[in-house]
Amino acid sequence: MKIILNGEPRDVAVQTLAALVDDAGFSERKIATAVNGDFVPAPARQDIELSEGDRIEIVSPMQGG
Amino acid sequence: MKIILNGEPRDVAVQTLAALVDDAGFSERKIATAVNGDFVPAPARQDIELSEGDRIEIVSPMQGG
Amino acid sequence: MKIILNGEPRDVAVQTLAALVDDAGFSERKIATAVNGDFVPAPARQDIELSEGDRIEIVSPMQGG
Amino acid sequence: MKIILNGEPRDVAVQTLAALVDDAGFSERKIATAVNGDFVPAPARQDIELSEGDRIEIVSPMQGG
Amino acid sequence: MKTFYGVSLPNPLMLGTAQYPSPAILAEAFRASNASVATVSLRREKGAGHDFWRLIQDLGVRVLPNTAGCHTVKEAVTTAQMAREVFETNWIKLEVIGHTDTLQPDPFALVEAAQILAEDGFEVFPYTTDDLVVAERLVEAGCQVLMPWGAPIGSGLGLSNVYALRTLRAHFPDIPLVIDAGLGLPSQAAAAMEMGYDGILLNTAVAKAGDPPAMARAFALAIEAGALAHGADPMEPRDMAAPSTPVVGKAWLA
Amino acid sequence: MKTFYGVSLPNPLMLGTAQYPSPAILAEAFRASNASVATVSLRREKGAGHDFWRLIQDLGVRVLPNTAGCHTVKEAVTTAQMAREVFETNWIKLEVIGHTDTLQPDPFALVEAAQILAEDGFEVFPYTTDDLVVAERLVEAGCQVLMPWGAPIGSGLGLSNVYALRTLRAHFPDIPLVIDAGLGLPSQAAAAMEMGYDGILLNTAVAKAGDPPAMARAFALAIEAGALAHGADPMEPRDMAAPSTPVVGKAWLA
Amino acid sequence: MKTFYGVSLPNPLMLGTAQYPSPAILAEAFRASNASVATVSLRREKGAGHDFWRLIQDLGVRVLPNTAGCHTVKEAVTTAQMAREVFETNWIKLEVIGHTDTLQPDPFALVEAAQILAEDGFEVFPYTTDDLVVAERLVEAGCQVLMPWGAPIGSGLGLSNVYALRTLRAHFPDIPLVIDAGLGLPSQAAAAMEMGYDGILLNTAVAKAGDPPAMARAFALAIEAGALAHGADPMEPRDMAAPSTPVVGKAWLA
Amino acid sequence: MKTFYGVSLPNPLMLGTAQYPSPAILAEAFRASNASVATVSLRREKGAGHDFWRLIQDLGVRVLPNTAGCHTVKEAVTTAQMAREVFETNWIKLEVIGHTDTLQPDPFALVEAAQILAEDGFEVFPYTTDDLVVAERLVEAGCQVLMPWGAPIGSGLGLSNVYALRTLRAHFPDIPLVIDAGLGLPSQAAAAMEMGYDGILLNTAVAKAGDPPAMARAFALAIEAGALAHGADPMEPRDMAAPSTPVVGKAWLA
Repeated sequence: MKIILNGEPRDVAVQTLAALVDDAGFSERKIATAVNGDFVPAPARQDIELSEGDRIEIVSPMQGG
Repeated sequence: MKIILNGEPRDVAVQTLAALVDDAGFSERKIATAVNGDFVPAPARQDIELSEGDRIEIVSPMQGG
Repeated sequence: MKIILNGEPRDVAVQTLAALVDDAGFSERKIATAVNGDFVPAPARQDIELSEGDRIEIVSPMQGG
Repeated sequence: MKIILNGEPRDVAVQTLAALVDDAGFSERKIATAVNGDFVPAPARQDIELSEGDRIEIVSPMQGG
Repeated sequence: MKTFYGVSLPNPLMLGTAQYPSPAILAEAFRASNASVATVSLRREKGAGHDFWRLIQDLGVRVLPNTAGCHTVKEAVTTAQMAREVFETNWIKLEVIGHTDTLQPDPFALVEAAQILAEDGFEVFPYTTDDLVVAERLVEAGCQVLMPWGAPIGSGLGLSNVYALRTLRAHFPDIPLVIDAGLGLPSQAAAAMEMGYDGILLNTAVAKAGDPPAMARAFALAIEAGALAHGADPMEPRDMAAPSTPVVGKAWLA
Repeated sequence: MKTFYGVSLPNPLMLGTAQYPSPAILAEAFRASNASVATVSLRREKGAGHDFWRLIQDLGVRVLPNTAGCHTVKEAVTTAQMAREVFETNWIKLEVIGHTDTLQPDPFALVEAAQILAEDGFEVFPYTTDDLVVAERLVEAGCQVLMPWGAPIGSGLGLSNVYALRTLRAHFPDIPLVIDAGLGLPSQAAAAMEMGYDGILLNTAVAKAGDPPAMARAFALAIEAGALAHGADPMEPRDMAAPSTPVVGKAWLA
Repeated sequence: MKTFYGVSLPNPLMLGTAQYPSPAILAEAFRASNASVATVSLRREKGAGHDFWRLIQDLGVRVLPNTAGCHTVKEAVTTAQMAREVFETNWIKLEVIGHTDTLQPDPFALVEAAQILAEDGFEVFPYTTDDLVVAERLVEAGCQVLMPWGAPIGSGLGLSNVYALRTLRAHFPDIPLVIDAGLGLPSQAAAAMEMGYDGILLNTAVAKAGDPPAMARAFALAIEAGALAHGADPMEPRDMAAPSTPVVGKAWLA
Repeated sequence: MKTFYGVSLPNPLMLGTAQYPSPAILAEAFRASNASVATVSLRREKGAGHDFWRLIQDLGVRVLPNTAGCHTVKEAVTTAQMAREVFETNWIKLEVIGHTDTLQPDPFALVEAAQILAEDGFEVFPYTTDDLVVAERLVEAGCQVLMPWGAPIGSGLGLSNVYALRTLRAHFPDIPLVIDAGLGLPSQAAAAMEMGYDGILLNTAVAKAGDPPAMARAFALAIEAGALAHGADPMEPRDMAAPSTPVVGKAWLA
């Protein structure tokens, strides 16, 4: 299934957002997620089924002013 | 019937806004009218029936910055 | 002999500036002296003969900005 | 005789400042003169004998702010 | 030269009509300054309206009615509608006051009212702040003129935020920009025009001067001066001095 | 109105004659501005002097010769003497430069030269700083006009020290004060006149503008505006706003 | 002393974490200044997030996540929600950019987003303009802190509109006010604190200085100085001079 | 770091000793600020001199006697000679007042007196204007420190002519420059130090504050801040904004 992860097209096998985070190796990381512009809290990730063309954002702490 | 004309309570016999303007002697004057905060164009004044407690404003040109 | 000490007329019996300083009870004080607008160093005071009308200034430390 | 006219060395035959002004073709011009830094009024030019090394300045109106 | 809703004004000075010592002095101030626009208001008729209107008509200038004192969208819109009928013009100086101490515009109500009036066929002259984003909203709402304040109405403080005013000018090269309110001295009006502003709206600084006609004329001259200077491509300021009189050819008089 | 050594000038603008793109543009700048005084200098005759002098005479204005570029009392005095003979006027704009980077006056040499020249019958227009004590010395030396700088010559920075310029004005109510040098924009000239100054002497800001005649006229208008405003008793600026349009009689449209 | 949503900060300096030459220098800047708050952001995870977070935690300061770069209400709200989860704080520095050139806030979107976030339990630190009416709306929306800009982000221009900033202070005596963005020098921060401001938020001026830790400390000292001065009841400035050294008792030495 | 006649001061703040509510508060102000120099004067002995001197000695700071109130060269020279004997120091703050309203220095008498005193072995700290040429004369006369005023003594107006003060700094890179008089707020002192000045001399702004010790400390901190900033190579201000938070990696949340 084709999705867009952090702005880049990806072909993924996983079904849920949680699985995607695992798959991307971020499960241990300090991150937050959004799907198609909506925030998805960590506990809810496993209930989110990915669909073709979803825009997934996985963000982490960065410098800021 | 009791109305409020330009902020002052008035007891009037007239039925319409047009009649009130006449009655107040403003018919020849350069004025505009509003009833309860809504603009009433000159032509429409005769169709406006006054009711108890109406707030009538009759305004004319004045200094401005 | 009449002199002016710190702006006030004084009638003094002493002959020298040193004596005047003593007489005024300033000998132990932290002061400096001038006669008729000229500085007189401490050691020289005893050699300075006072004359009628001399303007003597005896100054000491004061607040300053 | 060698002089300096307006900053440039000149070898001249004339004796007086007046003659120099003529010689330079300035007699009709709106000019003023100085010799060795001192102003020489027009009438006095004929009385000024030039000497070896004199610094002559002949100036005229120019733009100014 | 830019036009105000298709009208080109012979003189970029817009002058208020309030607070003058007398109607005669008001009229004289307009004559002395050749102001091209007079701002007026609507107030409860007490009999004086007629004569005042005659006076204004005799000035032979364009009339720009205002919504002064309105604090809500509804008040401003109704006032604008009444003004259009009385003054027979689509021009409206839209004021929606957001704060009584500063008499500053309420950006939110201002944009909303501007939208309603523009859709209703008004030609809106919004009295606004120097905020670039608010200005963009007003243009989107249909305003073809912007009137940022220089400082609070009647304060005479001049141009409080030159940086913001420059920014506005840079972002709206084609929209007529008028400094409305806050000026106290002609030099401030000249400075605004030197920055490329297209007009100045004044009242208190003229009406409250000791000699209103003289002050009105002073502002008119300063505005013309500033506009001329803006068009004449001024020199760049620089930190070092540079002689004006030529150095070459200086006599050696040591 | 104050006079300059007994001469009242129809226009408080004094204009320099250097750095213009062409003699024609110089002449046009004078016509456009009605400047009443032209500053000129003396330089080594190379043939151009005659035509330039003809040009200046055709302007029909008063001539104010300067001692530009002089760094010593002697240079300045000799130059002044030559200028008096050539230009047939007792007026002299006395410049004694104290520093090459700022072209600022040397207060010491300036006062000394002013004294010598005043005793010799000159009518001295001293180019000075905004220093009050130096100004007093110049007046004691016989100067009946003072010309403090606004900023370094040719910098276009405007009025660097408004406080000092105000102080000068306050202490010399009866002496004509002219801002000489440093202005870049008409609004700065207007501000000086609003402070009560009696004239403005300019060169670079006009000559180096893209359109010198337009800029000359802009300065002339701004100067007139500032003078008018000064005489018209301006309002006092205040921190709080105050409505210009009357509040009484406002309709209740809630 | 005012609190920020119930938290009293030991030091009124809030420091950004971006643009430093190195993480070590960033850490040193915090140590040197004792800044009490660090602003941070969220960006797409590329692996660096973890180490950066460790670094910030080691600073031992409060974290204030921002919504930098968001141009819409939705972007800002979603970013705030993600930030709350990652940084485990209800604090959010709410930025909704209205214009790319000035990076100024969009007052309309800002108020809307502030309302949504406040209702959702966030403690909003809004990056806003110096507009009084917008400030009132933010307070009505639930903001208990206001952060007006001094000048555009990263410009280093200082306090562009001192008048407006004073007005804000006067109208919100009990709300903590923080100058956010635009400062370039410590003297500007001191001036803001002298006006009674409660804090300063900085980044570029420190990170882009030649010596960021020294500049960070300089700002911290200036902020402390300004706060002390505000509390110490400064003298009123006056136009006339007044001798500090007593005149009485001066010797007569003529 | 520059020395003052070979003496390096631990703290660039020089504090006056006049106008305090009480001697105790004076002492507290010195303790709170760690000022390194105390200015003092000489007045006709009326008995108070001894205790005052004891108080000053207990401060454990360097003493800088002044010639305050002197209007002539002779008065100033005699006062300096008396001061050297009483205070046992070659340091003298040379004031020769040129005008009673502004208390500004008399440049002519100042240079003359400086020359006499320098030749007599004094180490002269001249209270001067911001005039570059006068400053050069003072250096030629033997002054190895310059103390230009910021504004008139006791006015609290701050730095009236930043341009001139920058020029002085640029022309005397190796001479210690101290702002003497006219400051009212710490931010002004910080700004002077940011320009590269080497010290600040104050009295009224501290002594007349509601809380002199707090204000003294505020100035000391601001001075340290300004000096640090000057050494830390500040960013250049710019007209356009620039994001501090990185743009790259921002999530797409539309």
